[in-house]
Amino acid sequence: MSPLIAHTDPVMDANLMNAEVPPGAEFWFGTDAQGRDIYSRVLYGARISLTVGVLSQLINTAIGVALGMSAGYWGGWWDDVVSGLTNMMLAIPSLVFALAIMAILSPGLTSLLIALGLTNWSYTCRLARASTLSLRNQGYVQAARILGYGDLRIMLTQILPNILGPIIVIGTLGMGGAVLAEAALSFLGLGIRPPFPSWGSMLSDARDQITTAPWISIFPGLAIFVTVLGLNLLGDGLRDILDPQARARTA
Amino acid sequence: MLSYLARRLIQTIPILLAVAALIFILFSVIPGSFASSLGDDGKSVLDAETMARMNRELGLSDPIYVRFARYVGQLAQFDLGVSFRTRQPVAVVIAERLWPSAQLALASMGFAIFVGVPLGFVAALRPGSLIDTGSMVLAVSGLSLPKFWLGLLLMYLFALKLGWLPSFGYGDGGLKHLLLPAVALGVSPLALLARTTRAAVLEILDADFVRTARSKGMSETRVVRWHLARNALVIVLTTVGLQFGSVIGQAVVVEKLFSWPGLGSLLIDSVSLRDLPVVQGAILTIVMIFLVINLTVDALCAAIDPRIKYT
Amino acid sequence: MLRKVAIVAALSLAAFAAQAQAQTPRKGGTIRFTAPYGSSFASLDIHSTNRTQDEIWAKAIHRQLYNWDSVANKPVPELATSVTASPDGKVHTFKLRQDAYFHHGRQMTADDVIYTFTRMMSPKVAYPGSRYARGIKGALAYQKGEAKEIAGLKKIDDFTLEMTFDEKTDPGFGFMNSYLSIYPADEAEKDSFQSKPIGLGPYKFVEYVPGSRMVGERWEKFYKPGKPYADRIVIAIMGEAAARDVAFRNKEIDASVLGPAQYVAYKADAALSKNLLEVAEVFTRNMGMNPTFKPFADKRVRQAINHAIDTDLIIKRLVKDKAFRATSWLPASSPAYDDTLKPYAYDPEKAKALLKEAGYADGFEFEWTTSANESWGQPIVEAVIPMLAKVNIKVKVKPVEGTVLSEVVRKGEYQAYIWSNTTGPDPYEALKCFHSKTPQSQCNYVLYNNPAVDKLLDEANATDDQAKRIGLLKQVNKILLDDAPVWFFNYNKAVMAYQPWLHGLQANATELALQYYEDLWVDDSSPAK
Amino acid sequence: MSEAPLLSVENLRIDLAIADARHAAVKDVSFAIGRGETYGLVGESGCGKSVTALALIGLLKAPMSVGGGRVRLHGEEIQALPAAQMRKLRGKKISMIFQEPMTALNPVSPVGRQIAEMFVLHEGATWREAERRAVEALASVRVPAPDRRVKDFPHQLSGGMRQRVMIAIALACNPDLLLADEPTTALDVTVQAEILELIRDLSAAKGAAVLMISHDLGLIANMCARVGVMYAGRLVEERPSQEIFSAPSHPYTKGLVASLPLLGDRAKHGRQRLREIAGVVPAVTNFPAGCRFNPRCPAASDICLSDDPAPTQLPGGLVRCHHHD
Repeated sequence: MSPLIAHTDPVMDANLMNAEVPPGAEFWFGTDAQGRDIYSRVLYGARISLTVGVLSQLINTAIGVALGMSAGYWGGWWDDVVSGLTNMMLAIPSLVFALAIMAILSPGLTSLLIALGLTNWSYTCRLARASTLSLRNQGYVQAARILGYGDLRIMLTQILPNILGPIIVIGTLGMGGAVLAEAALSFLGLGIRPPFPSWGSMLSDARDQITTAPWISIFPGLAIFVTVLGLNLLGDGLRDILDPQARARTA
Repeated sequence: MLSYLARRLIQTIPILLAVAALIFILFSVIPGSFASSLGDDGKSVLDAETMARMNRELGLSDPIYVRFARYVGQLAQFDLGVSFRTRQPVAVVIAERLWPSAQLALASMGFAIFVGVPLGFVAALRPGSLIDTGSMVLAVSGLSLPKFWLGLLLMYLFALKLGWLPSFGYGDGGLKHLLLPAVALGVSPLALLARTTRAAVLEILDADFVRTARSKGMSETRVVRWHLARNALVIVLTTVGLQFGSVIGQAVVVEKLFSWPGLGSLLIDSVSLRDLPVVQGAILTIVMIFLVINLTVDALCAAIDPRIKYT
Repeated sequence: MLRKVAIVAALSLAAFAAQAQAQTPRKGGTIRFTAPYGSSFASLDIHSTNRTQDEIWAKAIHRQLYNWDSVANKPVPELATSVTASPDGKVHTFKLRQDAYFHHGRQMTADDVIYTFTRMMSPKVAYPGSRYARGIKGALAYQKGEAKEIAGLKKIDDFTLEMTFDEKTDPGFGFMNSYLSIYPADEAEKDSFQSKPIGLGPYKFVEYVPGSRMVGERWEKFYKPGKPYADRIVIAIMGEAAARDVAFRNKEIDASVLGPAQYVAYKADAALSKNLLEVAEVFTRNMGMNPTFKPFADKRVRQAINHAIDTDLIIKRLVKDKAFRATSWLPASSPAYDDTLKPYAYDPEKAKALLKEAGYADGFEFEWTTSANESWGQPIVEAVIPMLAKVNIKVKVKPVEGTVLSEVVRKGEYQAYIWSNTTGPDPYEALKCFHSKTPQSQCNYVLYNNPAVDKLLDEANATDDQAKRIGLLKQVNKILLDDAPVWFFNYNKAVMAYQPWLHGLQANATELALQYYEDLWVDDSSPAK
Repeated sequence: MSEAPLLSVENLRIDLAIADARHAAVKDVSFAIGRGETYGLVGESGCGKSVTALALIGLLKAPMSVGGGRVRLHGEEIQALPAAQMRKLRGKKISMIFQEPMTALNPVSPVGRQIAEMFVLHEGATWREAERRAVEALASVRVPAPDRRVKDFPHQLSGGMRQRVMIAIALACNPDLLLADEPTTALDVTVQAEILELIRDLSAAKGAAVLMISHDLGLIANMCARVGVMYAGRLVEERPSQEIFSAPSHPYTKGLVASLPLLGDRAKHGRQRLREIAGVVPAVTNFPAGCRFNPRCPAASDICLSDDPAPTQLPGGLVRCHHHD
């Protein structure tokens, strides 16, 4: 979509003679220090920032649900192991963890997905485990067990659909977090592979021009704000739709 | 109670060991070394021979399993090793950062709690009101502004434009220097706390016992004071614990920006200088603090909510 | 153009000196300096770190045998009153100062100097300074444990020291480095020394808040009478340029090193522009090209790259004129700088022709390793990418941290890198990096190998005739330009903004952030107590 | 009835606001309760019984609200009282017992304190005095060792004990009217009888009238002098309890009665749900035209599908049916 609505190429259409042009008719959002159209870069940046946000959060959710649900369902030593892992991941400063992974794998989209996708699943895991625990002894789950369903089938068909609501909410909130984490990594020099733009890297690149050319940072900043706001509202909306209690309240 | 605490403390040992192993492996395969960092500004020059000697001296030329065995051996004796760069014991290097870190964490969490929790309360009691919407927007701003960005804005506003506060530094460790970094760091836990509190209060407002309280002829303020606050506190405390623990690790960017002498900036500097013993020690310390804080929170919750038992 | 800039710089320096003379330095007050290269000091044991960031504090606390004279542009004896060299240049006799006192009150003697150089060669610890101490006769034997002391260090009397080197040596360039500071023999072995350094410098260590600041107070027995002027010095650690900008505008710091973005802003500001100190430093920013990567083995390709990049445009628009166009390896401030050299003209057509000749008409792709540095890192690479794309050369960027950059470059694990390299003050040392015998891990990062250059360098090293030496080095510099082992980007222009009440700054070409604290003073308009 | 009844409800209407539409969840409900009388309200879940009780005590929450009608207590209208005055009535004049004694009590507050609050709120007692009286109140609901139990938290008590605490709270300030919303539904069969007995005895002793709400017709029959039957937000029949069992008039009541095990068999069979009437109560948004019971009514005719029946006076009561007996 971006190539269609963007004016110019966000990387190659750099014209240093047009550096730091304020917003106007030709450049709607102005240009950056390299003379690149910020409007185009914000559009392209959306692709990377949203990919990072959505995909890394999907990975987190998958890991968190798989670990949390199995731990809650099976209990025992596996539960202990997962709880330990969860506590560990909660406790390790995730930014430093991500930084180390980025340094090892060297910056880029895949590395970002790994760095951010492997480090933020603990909340989801905790939630999935707690919800599974409360469902494990429900009648319909026990009925399924009596019917001879396999553990995996029970988890996937009986438990998963019933714990998904709050997990999706956490997931949407985490997407905003991932967009910001990418910005922080860019600030520390290990974000997305330049020269391709992400909102975070645009923002961190522009920090020295905050007084001389504020528009360079305002627009990616606004993009992040609107996105996180949207994701939060989406999360709230999903909670209202998916939370059985909230549904009962309105019915 | 005591045996519960003791058991919980013992449970942290495998976690600490796992963290130690994970960090050790990560920072063993990471490219770059302390010696190469001594020539990284393009100005200073470290000659090849000294570099090689330095790697030998620091034990970096040994195979990874030898180094790991040595490291675990040290840990078993509660020895975090010696910093590559200052050649002081890691424990000493970390100790001098603890108090500033604690100050920053306490101040930012204090700010988050004393603003976020009441905000969440008010928003929940008047859902859909201006305050509710306002606090939601504020919360989202807090969650969507990168910290370095927010820090810079605060500096411009409160130091440069208004001249109320110094823009950077530790000063004598007083409130004046603490305020701006604490706010920059506290805004995102504030946002989370406000949202969690709001959700918790809304849920409790729907609880049967609140209806009971009302059926007794209680005014809304008394309902909140006598029945709601304590119940909400449990949920809020758990969030506070999780945030408190992670705020120390998240302080990296803010400490760098404000020249604050905390663990975060120590950690990030040690990462960029590849001072591995300090990196490992600092992370272990942060993890330990996190675990202890959460243990404390659990104990507090148990004290507040009689349903929670020490199991 | 370069000449003009040099003249302007000289003029501003002259004006500066005039201003300094016009006023009598005030005694007292606090100097609030900044350390801009990172968010902490590496160590309080200056022997163990050679980072510029640490030299900034060391200049307040410590002193070395030599110091850089920023006016004469050469190293001069500092802790010695005289240095006499034997005719073969191997034996140097130091007459030491008799008025230098360590901060714990004891007078410095030859024993302290011997202790310092012996420590440098410690068999157990690898110190960066061993690079220069290694040349002392018997130093290596001591390091290997074959001798109990270094044979080449001989104490004649308390204030006379004889130092014998294995080869002809001019020790000044090496011994002026802060990481060869003279330590008090009786204190330096104590554990407390690691946290409370004791030196000979103008300021006495008071406190260090790690990651935040170092504070020193006037050392009353400093060996220069009447100096230092200020009562206290506070060196704030401020790695973030944007934060430094706020602090400076808010008058919380007295001096700030500026990056390109701020340089423009400060120049445009009526008040701030009055107090800018600019100096051409001795660093050359360049893109190294690895000859083991096939296209870069061809000189025509390397030249094509130099032609394809509009270097002047990048310097003007992106670096905001905070640099001088590089015309070869040696910078404008170097004594062997050749102002007749013409840089590669921006000529994409010629670049295409050269590429075609070399067999790369359709271009090629290479991986460019870069740090995030704003002046010689990622932003520059981003500006170059579209320019190279116009001659069909594609670039894949590999961003790394500083320490990784320095590692991969030394190991040769790169196709191209962009870095800033010290190219002074000694032009021979700078050019020796292109001697084929210099290993890649040392500083021949681009594996340069040209017998003609080797020969010229050997000759330059052998001669005692300074003029001849300079002439030979100029030839090397010219060959390098033609061979284009790197993309010659720019020579750094360092800019420091200072508050109107701060006086006595010097245009130190080796590194502007390294100031002579004993000469600095603040007048009473300073808001600091 | 020459004297004004303790409580009279006239044409009560309760609205449910969904989007912009207002649906009458409860409509045209009228009944009266005399002093000390025990009145039963019966019907399946979703009939509007609990909502009616909540409306009486003024605790309807959005999207529910009182849409019309009058509620009089001691002859004075209370349905439109300002919040502050309504609050003074609650607990003091009208109090309520809820279905789930576990969730109806604050889990993090000792039960003694939750009782004591009543004395502090309505009688201006000091906390110390209130705590002392809480022990008495607990004793009066036959909780053993009340001086120790007051310090217990709800989760430390059994379901029956908790409901006793609820009763102690509700009757603490000698209210004129006690609303008991399915007070025994969540309890074990064995304690149900005890709790009912307790409610009956104490309310009699304190002279409180009781509005007993239940889906269990058998329970109502034992407790109440008069019974109202609700269906889909309407009071479809109101009779003295003897009559309603011997000669139910409305087809719905008939169904309820038919589904009961014989009186006296209750103890043997335990509680019975009203499963035997085919179909379910329609949703508020989906009430049928005409008589609301018509989809499930065995006697439904054309008029039932088109016309909403008006109430018909019967000896000692009324019925709302085109085809009543």
